[in-house]
Amino acid sequence: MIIQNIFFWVLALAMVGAAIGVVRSQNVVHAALYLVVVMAGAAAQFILLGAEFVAWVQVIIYIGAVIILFLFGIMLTRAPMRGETSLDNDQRFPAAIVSLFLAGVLGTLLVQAFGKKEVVISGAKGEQLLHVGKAATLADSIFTTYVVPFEIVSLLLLAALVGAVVMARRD
Amino acid sequence: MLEYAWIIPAIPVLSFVVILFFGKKMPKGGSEIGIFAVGTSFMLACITAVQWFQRVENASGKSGGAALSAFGKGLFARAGEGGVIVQPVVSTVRWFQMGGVTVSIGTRIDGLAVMMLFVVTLISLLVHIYSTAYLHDDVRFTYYYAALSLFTASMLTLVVASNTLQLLVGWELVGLCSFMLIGHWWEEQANTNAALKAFLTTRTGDVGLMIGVIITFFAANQSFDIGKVNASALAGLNGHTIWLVGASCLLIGIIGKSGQFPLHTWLPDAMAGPTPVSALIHAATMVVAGVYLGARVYGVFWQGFSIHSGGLNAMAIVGGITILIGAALAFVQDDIKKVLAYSTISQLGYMVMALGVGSWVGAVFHLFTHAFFKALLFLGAGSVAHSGSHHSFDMKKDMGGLRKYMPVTFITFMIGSIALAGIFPLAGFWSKDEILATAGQNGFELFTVVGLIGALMTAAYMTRCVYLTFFGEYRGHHHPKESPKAITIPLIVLAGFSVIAGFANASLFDIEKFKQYIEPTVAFPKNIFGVDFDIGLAALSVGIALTAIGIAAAFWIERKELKGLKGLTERSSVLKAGHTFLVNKYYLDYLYTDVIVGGIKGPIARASYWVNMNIIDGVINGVGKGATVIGRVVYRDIDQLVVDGAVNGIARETDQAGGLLRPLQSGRVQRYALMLFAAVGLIALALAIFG
Amino acid sequence: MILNQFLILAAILFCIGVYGVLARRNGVLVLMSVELMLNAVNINLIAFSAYLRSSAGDVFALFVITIAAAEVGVGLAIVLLIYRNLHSPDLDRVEQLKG
Amino acid sequence: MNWFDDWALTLAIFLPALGLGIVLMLPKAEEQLAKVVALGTSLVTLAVGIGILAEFDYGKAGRLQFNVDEPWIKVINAHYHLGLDGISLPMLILSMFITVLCIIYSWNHFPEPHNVKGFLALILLLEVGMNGTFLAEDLILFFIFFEIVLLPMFFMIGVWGGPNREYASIKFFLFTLFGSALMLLGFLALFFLQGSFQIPTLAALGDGNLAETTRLLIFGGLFLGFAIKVPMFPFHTWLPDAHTEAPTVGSVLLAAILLKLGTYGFIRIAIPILPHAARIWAPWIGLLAVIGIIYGAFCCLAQTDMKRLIAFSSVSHMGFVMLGIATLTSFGINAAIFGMVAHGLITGMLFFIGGSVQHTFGTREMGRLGGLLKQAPKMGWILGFCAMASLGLPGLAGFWGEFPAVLSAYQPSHGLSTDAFRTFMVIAAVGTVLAAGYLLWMYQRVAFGEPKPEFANAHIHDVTTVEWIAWTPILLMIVALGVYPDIIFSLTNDGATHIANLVKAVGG
Repeated sequence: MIIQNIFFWVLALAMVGAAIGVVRSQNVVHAALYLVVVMAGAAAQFILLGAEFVAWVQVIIYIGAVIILFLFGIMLTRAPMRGETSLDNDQRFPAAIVSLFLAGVLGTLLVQAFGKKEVVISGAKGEQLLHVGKAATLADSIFTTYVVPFEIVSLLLLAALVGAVVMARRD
Repeated sequence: MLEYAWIIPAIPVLSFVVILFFGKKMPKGGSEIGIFAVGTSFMLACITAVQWFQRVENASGKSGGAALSAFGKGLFARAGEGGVIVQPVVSTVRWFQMGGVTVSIGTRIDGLAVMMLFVVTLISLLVHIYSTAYLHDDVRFTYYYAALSLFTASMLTLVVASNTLQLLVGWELVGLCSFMLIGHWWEEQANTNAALKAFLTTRTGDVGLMIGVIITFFAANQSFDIGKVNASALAGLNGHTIWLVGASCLLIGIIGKSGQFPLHTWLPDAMAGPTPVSALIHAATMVVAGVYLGARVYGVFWQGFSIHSGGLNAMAIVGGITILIGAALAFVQDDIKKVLAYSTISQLGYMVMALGVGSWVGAVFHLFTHAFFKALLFLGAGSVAHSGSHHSFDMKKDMGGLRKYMPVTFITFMIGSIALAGIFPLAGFWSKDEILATAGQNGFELFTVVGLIGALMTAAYMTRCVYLTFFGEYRGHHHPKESPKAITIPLIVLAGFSVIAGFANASLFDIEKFKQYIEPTVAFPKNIFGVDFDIGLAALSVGIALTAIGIAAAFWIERKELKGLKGLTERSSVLKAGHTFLVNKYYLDYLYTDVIVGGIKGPIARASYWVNMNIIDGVINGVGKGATVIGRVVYRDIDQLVVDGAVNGIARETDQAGGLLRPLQSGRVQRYALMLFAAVGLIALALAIFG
Repeated sequence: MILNQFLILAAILFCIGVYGVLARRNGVLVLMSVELMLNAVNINLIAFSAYLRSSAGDVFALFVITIAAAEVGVGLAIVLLIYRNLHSPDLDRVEQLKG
Repeated sequence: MNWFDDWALTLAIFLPALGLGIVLMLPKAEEQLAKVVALGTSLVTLAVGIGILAEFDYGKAGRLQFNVDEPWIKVINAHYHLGLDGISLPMLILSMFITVLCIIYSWNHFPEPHNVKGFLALILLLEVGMNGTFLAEDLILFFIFFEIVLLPMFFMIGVWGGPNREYASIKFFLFTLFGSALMLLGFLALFFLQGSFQIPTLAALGDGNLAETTRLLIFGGLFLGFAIKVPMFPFHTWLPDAHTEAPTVGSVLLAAILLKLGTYGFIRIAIPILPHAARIWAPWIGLLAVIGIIYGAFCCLAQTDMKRLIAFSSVSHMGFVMLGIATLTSFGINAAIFGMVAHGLITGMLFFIGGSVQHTFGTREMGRLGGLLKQAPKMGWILGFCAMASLGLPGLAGFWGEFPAVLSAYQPSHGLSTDAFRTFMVIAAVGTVLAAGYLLWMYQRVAFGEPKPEFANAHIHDVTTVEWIAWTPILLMIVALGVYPDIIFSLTNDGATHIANLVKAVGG
């Protein structure tokens, strides 16, 4: 338990730091790299929570695909690499206030709502108690209960693909 | 034919459609269709009338009273002469069903209906023929005939109606036709104003009719049927008050349609239409629809106004006032049609008064005779305008001395005038006398006096009118000649009727055909007044009329000799004031046009529009604007508090935006998103606190 | 481990994402911030899934990842379009709707 | 024909959607094809409607027929429940009928910015929403269709509208959206308290088991949603703006069908489901209705714009419909449905003419018009005919909406204040005079007199062939309904009596 907690806090700190990096960095490519850190951290958190399959999907899709996409985007839009012009707009201050306020509200509510409820993942002897994150369990769920949404998501992806092509095409 | 009377109005309906769509292609522009259709209707109406007379004869012949009396017991049947009950012939089909009430459409043929069928179709036929000449060159000849057909159809529908709802339908449709025909020459503003005025004024009265029909519907335990309404009214079903209210409302309808005081002002203006239309609609048929309504549902008035108890009642008072004011106004008109129009108002006053004093037969009889001589007078005036004065109706400027040029018109016009003045033995004498006698013998002495004064005035203004038109020197600038045959023949026919019509009910000679054939025997007041011929009264009224003619003739013809009287109105300030008052039609028109209509159209309408735009809409817009203002203020203050000194962007942006009005709608997605998230946070907080 | 530590981490990440969405001018960076928010949501989903012992959360996390990929694709296409039309990826130039 | 019984209503709703799909897939340049497809779809839909007319069991007009009831969203127990009775039948046919005529009228009258494809697609989408609303027997389904209607109309005004279109369309949208939000709240409250979204179930349940305040509040929510749509005074201010700015076809559909969604909602949902509350609300609804009658009429008198005048006249006429509904009697509800159909035909027709006048003269300012009868006599006659029908001339359709409504106010449902309603009756009757006033006044200025100098030498088109095709059916219907009102009354009577009895049963 303690080890897991330690892992958690280390990862959490890294993620928060990297996240702040994403939104504060004055270099676009750096921001993208910070994002990699956050995503990898999130994947690690998933493993902590016993969801291995999702964790690997996270790594493959986010770190593997999405980040590449972002890099392409940065390249294609010739985003300024160094602080030639500010990457931020003029509402930084109100934005900070709003997000802090939101964080406060959310935090308070969460503490009120869930207090000290435990997440039990492994038993006293370290044996795995949780099976919900296993690939087999997930596959069962996806292809039985959630098969219709699954198909719809596939359609959505197709639509997004076509849409992105149509929009980005020069004509 | 009695069961198939629906054919009579159906034929003109058909002819209306045919003329409207094919009339222009016909060699005579559709007039032949109209004449043929109305002619057929007239024939059928005659057949219906004869069959009805036979029915009455059969009833009295067979019965000896006993059997049929028993049959009619409990139906509020009145035993006629010899106790004969003649049921009206009612044939109906289902029209619609709603809320547990089945409303039928159909015909109710009885004496009153056949009399009206005869009058309407006859006069309509004559007017159709007359118009072929009178409107020969008119631009909208075909549409004119279509409208005439529609009018005839509507009036006949009204006449044969078996229930009050159907009556209301016909009633409104004749109003429409009146509108169409008054506004026939719609290029001129004055004509269209007159048309609008006629429609709106009668429609004001129609509110009364509509409510009256509704009240009688409920008072008769949810029935529109005329027989049931009358029977329920006479039985006093659901209490007396409801019938009083119902009768008052119906009276308002009559006032509007039949040009009674104080809604009479549209009728003279309606003379803007072609003259044959004035004859047909505004003298002989449509305007008597009000009187017809009164006669049709007489039970309601009898019960509502407690006519049997004598004294005063609203109906008689309205009629009485109308007689006097109509006649008085007729004196000061220079336009021959206006004289006749005011005379019509006055004569309609007689009819309404007759109903009010319990002289049902008198009212209906006067309606009958008046239709002939007033149509005659109007058509005569039209003939004068057509051939004598070149489409002018101004007696003082363009007429005078026409008797030499237009002998047929002159003679027939004279007959009409004498009949109107009520000189023995022409039609007007008999009917007017019937009314006066009934009033005198049944506790309405006041109205006898009013009637006599009215007779005096009638005789006088008609003398003036005839004198100005036909005597003296010709004052126009054209070449007067006699009118063509299509015009004179209807005049001659009508003159014939004006002479003989009175003998239909000449009580002096014990001819009481109206009492025998026309007066209903079912659902009719049992104790309606009988009347004896009052020879003294008759002599008095004729005497008065003759005196009036004499004085008036002296006044107008012998003006030169009576210098003392000449210019009297100019010299005496009191008389002058009176004259001005009359010329201005009691200023009622000003009240209506300027104060009421102007008020509604102008200030009130504008005010409510203003209220709409500024207050109601303003509140809505105000809420929106207020919200924006609040949002703006809040935003600006918070913005400045937060941003002041920290970020100078806002100020720059505000400047860019060109004012303080627009920071909220920056058009920038992120600005919106900022507000969105702030709002989400606030709502979440609110939910957390209050939830 | 208590549930809340995951949830609060997610909340913090989410709010940082919000800040980024609000304060970043560059379209690509805004999209990245959106990804941050989506990741936070995923953490929530997985945490609840473990807490409630139901695989629904995991399944939805997968859907979210898929949709996030689609969203980035379309979003970048839009940014590209903006860049092509306005010669800059900056979102505050997109203000045609200004009132 | 069992197959037809099961599928007729679904076809009636979704055939236009199919046509919409096809139209959208056509290339933009193929305007002619898009027109043909749209017209074909609407005609086929109308054919389904005629099939329904033929299959309808007139002996049981008071009951729901052609029922379709499938579970839809299980979690909230919402059903795909369609049904048709004598009350919805005339409205459904009217909606199909007017859509066809609108497409015909549009044939060469497409307003700027042309875009035939988009315009036709919106008309078809509107038809989906309208037909669906009249057939839905489930509150959620009803709500969805009710809202679907909003969108195409918003775009129609916002894109094809007049100079002030943005303001008008947003006002229209926000107003109605506000109303429907409260209406949805009412629906949800009903669901949570009564456990169903099914209209027949809820109607059978009544509101006897609800607390007084609760049912009044729920009715209030529904009232706002429907009253804004009707629109009743004082929620009417969106209407003149929307009508003035909307393209002709938009105005016609708005006046002919969309306004009826509100009144239909009262008859179908608010009153049968909440009879107790309806009794309490009725006098106030009646009051607002008569204020609307008089107020709308006064506003008409102040107008100089022909279309705006017709728009305000709608406020006045819908006042009669609402007065009929407020009496909660069989007479009143019958009159209301008749009034809805009649107003749909007549005002729709008036808007058609208004559009054509604008098309030919380029203005709707009555001060600049005049002598229409001289330059375009046929159009002048049709305008006169419609004005007469609109002012409630007996023998034409308008009368049967007006007169029975006034009649019903004499004797409202047992227990309602007779004095109040009789006062309303008199005021409403006075409203008929004002109606005659403003309509004839408009007619005088537009049609009578000589043409104004600026148009004296203009070449003015009289009614075109396309217009004849689109208008003749409406004109014939106006006459047919006016002469033989039983066409509608025989359909509506059973249903209306049933509703009136529901209310009477709970009355004290």
